[in-house]
Amino acid sequence: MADADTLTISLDSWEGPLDLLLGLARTQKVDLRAISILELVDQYLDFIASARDLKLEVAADYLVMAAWLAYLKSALLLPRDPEETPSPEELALRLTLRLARLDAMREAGARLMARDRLGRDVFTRGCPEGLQTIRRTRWDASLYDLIAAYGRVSARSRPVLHVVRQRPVMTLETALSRVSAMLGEAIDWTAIECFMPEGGEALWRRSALASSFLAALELAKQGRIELAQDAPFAPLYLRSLA
Amino acid sequence: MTPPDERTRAIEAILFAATGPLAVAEIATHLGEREGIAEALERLRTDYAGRGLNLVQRGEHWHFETAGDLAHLLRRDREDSRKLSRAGIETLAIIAYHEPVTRAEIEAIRGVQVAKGTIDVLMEAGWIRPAGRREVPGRPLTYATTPVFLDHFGLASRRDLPGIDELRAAGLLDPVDLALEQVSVEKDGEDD
Amino acid sequence: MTPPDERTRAIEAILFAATGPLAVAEIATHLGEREGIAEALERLRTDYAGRGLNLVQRGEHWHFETAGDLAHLLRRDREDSRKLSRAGIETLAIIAYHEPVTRAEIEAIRGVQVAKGTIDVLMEAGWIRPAGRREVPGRPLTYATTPVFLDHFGLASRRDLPGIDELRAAGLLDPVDLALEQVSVEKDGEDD
Repeated sequence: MADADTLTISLDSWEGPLDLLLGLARTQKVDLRAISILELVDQYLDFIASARDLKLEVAADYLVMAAWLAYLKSALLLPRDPEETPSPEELALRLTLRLARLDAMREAGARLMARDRLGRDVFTRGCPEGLQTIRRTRWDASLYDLIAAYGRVSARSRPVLHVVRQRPVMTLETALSRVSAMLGEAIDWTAIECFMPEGGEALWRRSALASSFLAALELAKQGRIELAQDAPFAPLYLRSLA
Repeated sequence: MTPPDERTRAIEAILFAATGPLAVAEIATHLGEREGIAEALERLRTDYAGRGLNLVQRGEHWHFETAGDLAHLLRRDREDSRKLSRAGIETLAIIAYHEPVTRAEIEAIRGVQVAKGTIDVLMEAGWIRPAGRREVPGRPLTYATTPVFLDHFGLASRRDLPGIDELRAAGLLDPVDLALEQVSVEKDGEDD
Repeated sequence: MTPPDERTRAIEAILFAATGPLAVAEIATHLGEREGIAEALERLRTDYAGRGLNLVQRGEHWHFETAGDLAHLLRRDREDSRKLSRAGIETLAIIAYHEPVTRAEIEAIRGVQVAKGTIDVLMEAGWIRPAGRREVPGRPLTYATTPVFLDHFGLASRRDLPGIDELRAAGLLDPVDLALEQVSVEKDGEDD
């Protein structure tokens, strides 16, 4: 192969078997898609053979490719085995496509690098003053925040003054005298609610009920009255024992 | 915009890419010739008159710069709203109620030290100002509020601030949670 | 040169003063309004066509740069620091034309392994970035180009990549079928 001989017999200059194959394919000086695969296989095998004749160390992957190409060549030349998939033609086509794709990317890379590049061929402004963003803080506080803060400070620093508020309660003493007095008039079982005073606010009425209940327990303990209830939480009845 | 001649275009690009104003001799070095530079600069000056950037001459040097009337666009002001810290608002409240007041007095009322940054923030906000020195040993600086303060808080004068009794009536001296009173009648009456 | 309207002047000044390419949204922040920016940019592009500096769009960003044909006057020889190896150039081209693409796919196209440093150099230049993982066994990382890449190579978008339409039409940018390529590459262990 005269063409192959013009390529330097130096495996170092190739980036692997595919690169070498592409280099050999280019010597056919035709569209990559129209190259003769059989011719390319022969070129490759000759190249590897001559490299070995020169006693050059040939890397394993080049030999693997050589073996695969030798297989491809024989498959292309020998009678078809219809069971064989992929077919040798398909394998050959795929190899052509791979070479075309590598070639295309190599070409694209070269075209990319040849473009007018920023900072090498084209330039942005040499001394831009730049755009500034001045940040300012707007402090936020409402009048309520202000007086509430003063209230907080004052509450913290002023002498603490305790004022006990008058609470609406009926004391146990009052309840005892009320219930004792009312029992004197009652003859039969009477519900405890009947001993409640009329009117008054709700809190005071609840206090009166609680105190009257305690008063009833106290009077029962003294043996002055009897208590009766059908079930837990059922109405509570009182009756004088006198 | 009529496309300029080649020499003018070249000078335009050289001036734009330069890292500083250029003298005619420096332009000539880049251009590789001395001819016609003055005319080209004149043409560029006219071309850019009234645009967003202008060609200007400073002494012997030429450069492009942003049109002076557009300088405000190059600085963008951004306002960030921030809530005043608890220390900040308490210090401000004490100054408002007690002015003029020294830092030591503020600390005595707050019961905690006042960081320098707190006073700075209130000054920066324009709400307080130094209000002379107290004629006591050490002559400490006093602080008072400003008209900006009244403005911000919608007050006609400092007298509009609620007094202690009003604060108490408004429950602001009494941090007891009213909801608690409903639940536990026993706690009732523990007023402070 | 007809003096432009105020909005166009303002955008001209903003782009001129900026230290980098600006997106329309950034221009709007400085301008204080969003209206009419696209029209003004178009007007500026036309105004500067054929001058020594041009307004160009790179991806979503706009900036002024010197005209490409004046490179000989301005060229700064930084080739040495930025000189890419052949492997680097090919890898960049493969990523740009096929993105997002995995390392295995790059290797299948090149027929050799991609040395560790190759990807690093491209990342360091700011031209490529990791672009998520491919949902296949092993979940390999994919790579894609960046806005800086478009900027550096003067591309308005990836559609402007030289010859990309022809390559796509010829099927040369079809997804790489790793399983098929494996037939003849599986033993390739050469490093570049």
